[in-house]
Amino acid sequence: MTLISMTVREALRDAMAEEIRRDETVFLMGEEVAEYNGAYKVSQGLLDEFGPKRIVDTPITEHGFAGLGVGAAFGGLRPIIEFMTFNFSMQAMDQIINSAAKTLYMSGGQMGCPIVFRGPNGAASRVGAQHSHCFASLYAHCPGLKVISPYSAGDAKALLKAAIRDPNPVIFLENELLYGQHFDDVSDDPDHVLPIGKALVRREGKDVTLTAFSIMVGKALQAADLLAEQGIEAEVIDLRTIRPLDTETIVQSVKKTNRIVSIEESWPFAGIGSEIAALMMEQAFDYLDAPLIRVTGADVPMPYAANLEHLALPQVETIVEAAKTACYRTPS
Amino acid sequence: MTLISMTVREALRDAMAEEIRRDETVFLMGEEVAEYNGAYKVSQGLLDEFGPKRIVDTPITEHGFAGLGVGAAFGGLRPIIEFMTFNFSMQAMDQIINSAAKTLYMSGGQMGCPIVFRGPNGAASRVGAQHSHCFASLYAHCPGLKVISPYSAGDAKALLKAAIRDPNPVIFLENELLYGQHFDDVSDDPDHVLPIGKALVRREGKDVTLTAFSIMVGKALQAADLLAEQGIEAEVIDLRTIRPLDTETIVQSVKKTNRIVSIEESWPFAGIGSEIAALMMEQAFDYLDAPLIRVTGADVPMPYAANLEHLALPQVETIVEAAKTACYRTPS
Amino acid sequence: MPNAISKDEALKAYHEMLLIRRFEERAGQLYGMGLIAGFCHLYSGQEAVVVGIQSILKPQDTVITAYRDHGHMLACEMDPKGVMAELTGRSGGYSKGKGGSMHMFSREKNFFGGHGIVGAQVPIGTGLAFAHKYKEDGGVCITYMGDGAANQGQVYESYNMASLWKLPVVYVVENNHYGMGTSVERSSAGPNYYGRGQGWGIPGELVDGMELLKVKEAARRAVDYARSGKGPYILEMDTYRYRGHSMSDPAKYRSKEEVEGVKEKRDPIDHFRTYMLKTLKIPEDQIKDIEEEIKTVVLEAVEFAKTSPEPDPSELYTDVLKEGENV
Amino acid sequence: MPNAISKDEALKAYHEMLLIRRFEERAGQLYGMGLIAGFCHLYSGQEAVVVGIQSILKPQDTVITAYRDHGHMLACEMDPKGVMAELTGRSGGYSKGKGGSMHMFSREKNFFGGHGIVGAQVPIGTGLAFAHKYKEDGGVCITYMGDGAANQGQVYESYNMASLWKLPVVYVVENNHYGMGTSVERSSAGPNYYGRGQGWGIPGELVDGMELLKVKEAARRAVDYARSGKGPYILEMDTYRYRGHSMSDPAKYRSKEEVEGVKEKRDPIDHFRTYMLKTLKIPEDQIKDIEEEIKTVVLEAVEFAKTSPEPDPSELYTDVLKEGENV
Ligand SMILES: Cc1ncc(C[n+]2csc(CCOP(=O)(O)OP(=O)(O)O)c2C)c(N)n1
Ligand SMILES: Cc1ncc(C[n+]2csc(CCOP(=O)(O)OP(=O)(O)O)c2C)c(N)n1
Ligand SMILES: [Mg+2]
Ligand SMILES: [Mg+2]
Repeated sequence: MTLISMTVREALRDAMAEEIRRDETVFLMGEEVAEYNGAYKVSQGLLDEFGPKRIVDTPITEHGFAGLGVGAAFGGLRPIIEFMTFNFSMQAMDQIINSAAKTLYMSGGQMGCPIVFRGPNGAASRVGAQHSHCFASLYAHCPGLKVISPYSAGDAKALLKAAIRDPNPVIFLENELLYGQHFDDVSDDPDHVLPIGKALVRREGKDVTLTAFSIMVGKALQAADLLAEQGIEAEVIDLRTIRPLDTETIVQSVKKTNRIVSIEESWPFAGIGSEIAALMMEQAFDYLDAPLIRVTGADVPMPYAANLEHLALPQVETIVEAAKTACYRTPS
Repeated sequence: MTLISMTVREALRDAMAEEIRRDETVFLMGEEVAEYNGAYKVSQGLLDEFGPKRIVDTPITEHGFAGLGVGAAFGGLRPIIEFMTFNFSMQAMDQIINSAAKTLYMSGGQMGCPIVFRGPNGAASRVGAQHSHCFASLYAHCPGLKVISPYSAGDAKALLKAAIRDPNPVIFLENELLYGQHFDDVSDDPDHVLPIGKALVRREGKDVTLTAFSIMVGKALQAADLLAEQGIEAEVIDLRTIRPLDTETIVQSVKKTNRIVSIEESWPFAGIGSEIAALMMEQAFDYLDAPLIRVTGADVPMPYAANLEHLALPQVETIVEAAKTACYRTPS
Repeated sequence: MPNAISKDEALKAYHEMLLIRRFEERAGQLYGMGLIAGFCHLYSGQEAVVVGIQSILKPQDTVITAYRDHGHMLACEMDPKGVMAELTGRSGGYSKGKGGSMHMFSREKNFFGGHGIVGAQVPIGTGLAFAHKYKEDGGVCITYMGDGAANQGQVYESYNMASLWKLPVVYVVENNHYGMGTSVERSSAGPNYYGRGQGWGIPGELVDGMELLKVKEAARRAVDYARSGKGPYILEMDTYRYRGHSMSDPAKYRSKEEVEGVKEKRDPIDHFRTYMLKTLKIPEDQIKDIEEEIKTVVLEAVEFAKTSPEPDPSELYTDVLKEGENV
Repeated sequence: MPNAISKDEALKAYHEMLLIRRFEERAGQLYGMGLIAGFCHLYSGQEAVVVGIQSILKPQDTVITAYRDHGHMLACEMDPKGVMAELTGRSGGYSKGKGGSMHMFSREKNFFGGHGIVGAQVPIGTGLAFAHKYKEDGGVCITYMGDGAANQGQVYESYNMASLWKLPVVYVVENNHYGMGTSVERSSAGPNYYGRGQGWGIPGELVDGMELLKVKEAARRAVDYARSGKGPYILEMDTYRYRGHSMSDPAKYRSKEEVEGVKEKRDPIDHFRTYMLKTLKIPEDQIKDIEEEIKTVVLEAVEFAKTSPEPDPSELYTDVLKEGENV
């Protein structure tokens, strides 16, 4: 296995192409995924290679085609359902939660639903309140789902492949701003998949733990660089999977650092940071030398104006300040 | 103002009747609310008094009539939209969050949306996985909404009236199992409303704080009785409003008790207990003598079988044990 | 002119319809006794619909419906014991007691539920049809919905995709004239349901859902159409439910006369019994044998459902996720 | 035979159509310069639809549409400065810069947005119509949607309620033949959109949306119908968008010939200009005056949009909730 460099966009495309090639029950369905090659070009070239049976353009009816995907999964196929952005999954939520997530249980184990719902999640750039919603906490709240949100291209590829092979409904949250970003960590081995549910320590450190997922991992790493200059060694954990959350890795880190900052771009109330706070209470209370600090998006719908949008999202400096507070260093 | 005794069902009905009488822009809309007097008889008698203009039976199209309600609110009316149960609000979630909650912000303050979405939430009895979902954390995650979930009849009445008068979209989460329960705390004064966002200390105690909302308040109070027999004085806080959460009241209590157990019937991940854990980290860390303990529903879709359903929901004994653990008393 | 149905077929159909009727009566009793709880929706009165349609299906065909599903399961030849035991929430039930009346499935019998959210089964059924076409297995999916459900937006999103992609699906609107307490006149604009597919190029027809032979005939047309690759088809079945919406509904929104009128004049079972006697000349004894047999079957189901143990407490945490790679 | 439109009306309509065209050209430029960001959907080509309909409305009538909304706002006589400044995200914008291109509103002009979720405006518009009827204010709500949006389930849930309750709403399907890169043939089953209301008893008609006078005429029929208490009406407008779906769409799914063909043969503005000159005999000078005037108006809007300050940082936390009892 060699590691090669590519963008997250290409990695996701390759993941799908390899799995569609490998398993004839896998198909991709969504708005503009075929002839347009994806609204964000994630499915570039797939129609050409696999034809319209496997790469299916849909009408703009999320509720309907998400439900259709669930039925196809019950019927023995392995659909990948793309939401042009996850904002539109709100129209389809009933099918995702009530049909895809709960049916295995309601059927006493008979009715597996191997389906992946994927697409960009959270804020892009200047797209306003209805197009910037992060669904991590909402979906991760629900048993019966797995929720993945990768950062690097290599993880995106290996985890999307794992999601497609998984016998359960998986919510796969991408990030539009990461699509064009290059990473050197992509395996060219079509058999390489990563286990779902494992976090990754992206940077080791002894002074404070920073947890993040998706695009915020990049910001956390940048913050760690700046913190290092100020003598604080931050350990950066890329959660990668939100449900099931790799609590073990976080706890191990906190046992070492005794301090933790949770970073996410979404709203604070009942977010991923809230969950991590509860878990640390339960599993690392005696190791905490300071309370967990949450860095989150502002508790407001996303504003369009450039200056307000910047203020609404966690920035590297916010993370640096939070980490310093956690380390009881006076903020600059 | 005299306090009278009635069921939660009657209190909710009276709240609506009084507000519909008081303000001609208020109307009630939903499935079976008029001729059937409500699937759970909450709107008993309203059609008779107010006629079909004010009490409107809808087709079974939650997405459509929730959106219609939002439009009517934009158009100057004050709709009360009943979901037969909140489970069905999942079909309407896009209108609730993207249209009702976010529009005020997106319009720079121009477009208020005075609307109440109400109905039974969470588990009833033996209704299975698709009819037992608790939406407290999901809606409370979103700025632009207020989320209320009362326990007693008096609170139900006074807070529903406050919700109807509030200029913002309010999610009003009831509980079917409480509908038939009597309480002696209902004001007969049609001008009596309670402020949204204030918790209530339902029992004072010095040893441990129990927070709960809706039906779990009753279980927490029962647990407090049992705990008292064992020499533990629990303070029981009825949250009443989930968003905005009355953090102040919780923190005050924890400063006194130094121990806290959060109780909710829903799933643990990113639930209300998670949020309270994070808030305690941030605002009461130095007062905590023990980590917050979460008592939650089991992290599974709701099973139908009687024995499993019992196991899936927090019981009084679970709360007692959790409180004792928080007090470092050996569980029995 | 040969008869529209052979004697054997007739006996089978009668058996199934009566089984459903008697099963539901017992389910009602068990509910009254507190052995069944929560929601429980009986199918009594509508038997000819599902039995008629089921009679012309092939083994690869799939079936999906809403929560009023006991009749559909029995017509799919699922075991009455397993169905009844699910109603009582016991480990011998089709979902090990974890699903309940509204949530049962049988992969073996190609029965895909049992869905509690009004309308949700419609896109799912469309997806089953998508899978039939994708796998080229020659199957057709029969997707049932109520008159109330037929207003749900996802139905029309499904119609659109099914018609665009010529999916082998037959949509059956079981118009029993009420969605809970709301009559179709108060819930549904427009003249009918079978014509609502026209805007999407989907043919439809109205069928007397109380007459088994008419159901059968129409079902054949519809299923042939779908199977031949022409796309979806809509059957609106004019039918009636005898009981309240669910066990907790006293059904005061209908007059006694209305209900009794249907029972007297249009009962699908009585009607078909007379047809068997008069037209098919089946000896009454043979019919009575069936009636006796069904008594036994249903009693055994009840017995099983009462005695099957509750699920093991450990089952609380199973079946949330499937383990292992499933490829 | 008298002309279908007076000279004054014609000049006004021409003014509005051209204002939209020029406004959108400038918006495109500002986008290119990085002054507008995110999504920005131009209305060029479709001007006759909204201008024609708007011309027959009364002050109490309400309007709602999707994200391709600049034209609708200008036709509602919202201030081009406030619209352009919202596009640039400045405090002088209609939403103080917090909404952006897709999210603008004017209570004063009865314009209710500006909605980014495809189809969401349809039930909302139906609710505005509900409010008209409830308040008995004699108003009609014009609810616009695209051809892509017209497949959304909530549209048919809305049709059902609007027809059942005879709400004063006119649904306008702006069929510009593409929803992003997907042509109507690939997205929509059935012969047309205007006939899709039939199943719900709603009349509809197909209109040449490139001809202002035809739009006006049909709009009058539809609005009169709705205002008179007969219920909803559907107008399908055959129209075309000249630009890509949004500023980031190169629109390669259409041939250059197709686009140029429409521009040459069916351009609503050219066409109407000729009509003004030839049929109404309006002197060309008068038309040129309008053209000059619009240049100034649009330049002023651009200037305002460039110089209006960004919202104050404190605005981040305002307008999340409304304060106080609003009764
Ligand atoms: C989305 C949704 N809304 C409401 C309900 C509650 N509910 C259950 S059955 C029913 C009536 C459905 O009527 P119909 O579709 O005619 O079927 P029938 O019961 O007559 O078989 C309603 C309103 C639900 N389960 N799901
Ligand atoms: C529910 C939803 N799904 C997808 C999108 C992304 N999207 C925005 S516009 C659009 C195309 C809509 O086409 P149409 O309704 O024909 O309107 P037009 O753009 O042609 O005016 C899509 C798919 C969205 N905003 N909302
Ligand atoms: Mg019905
Ligand atoms: Mg279009």
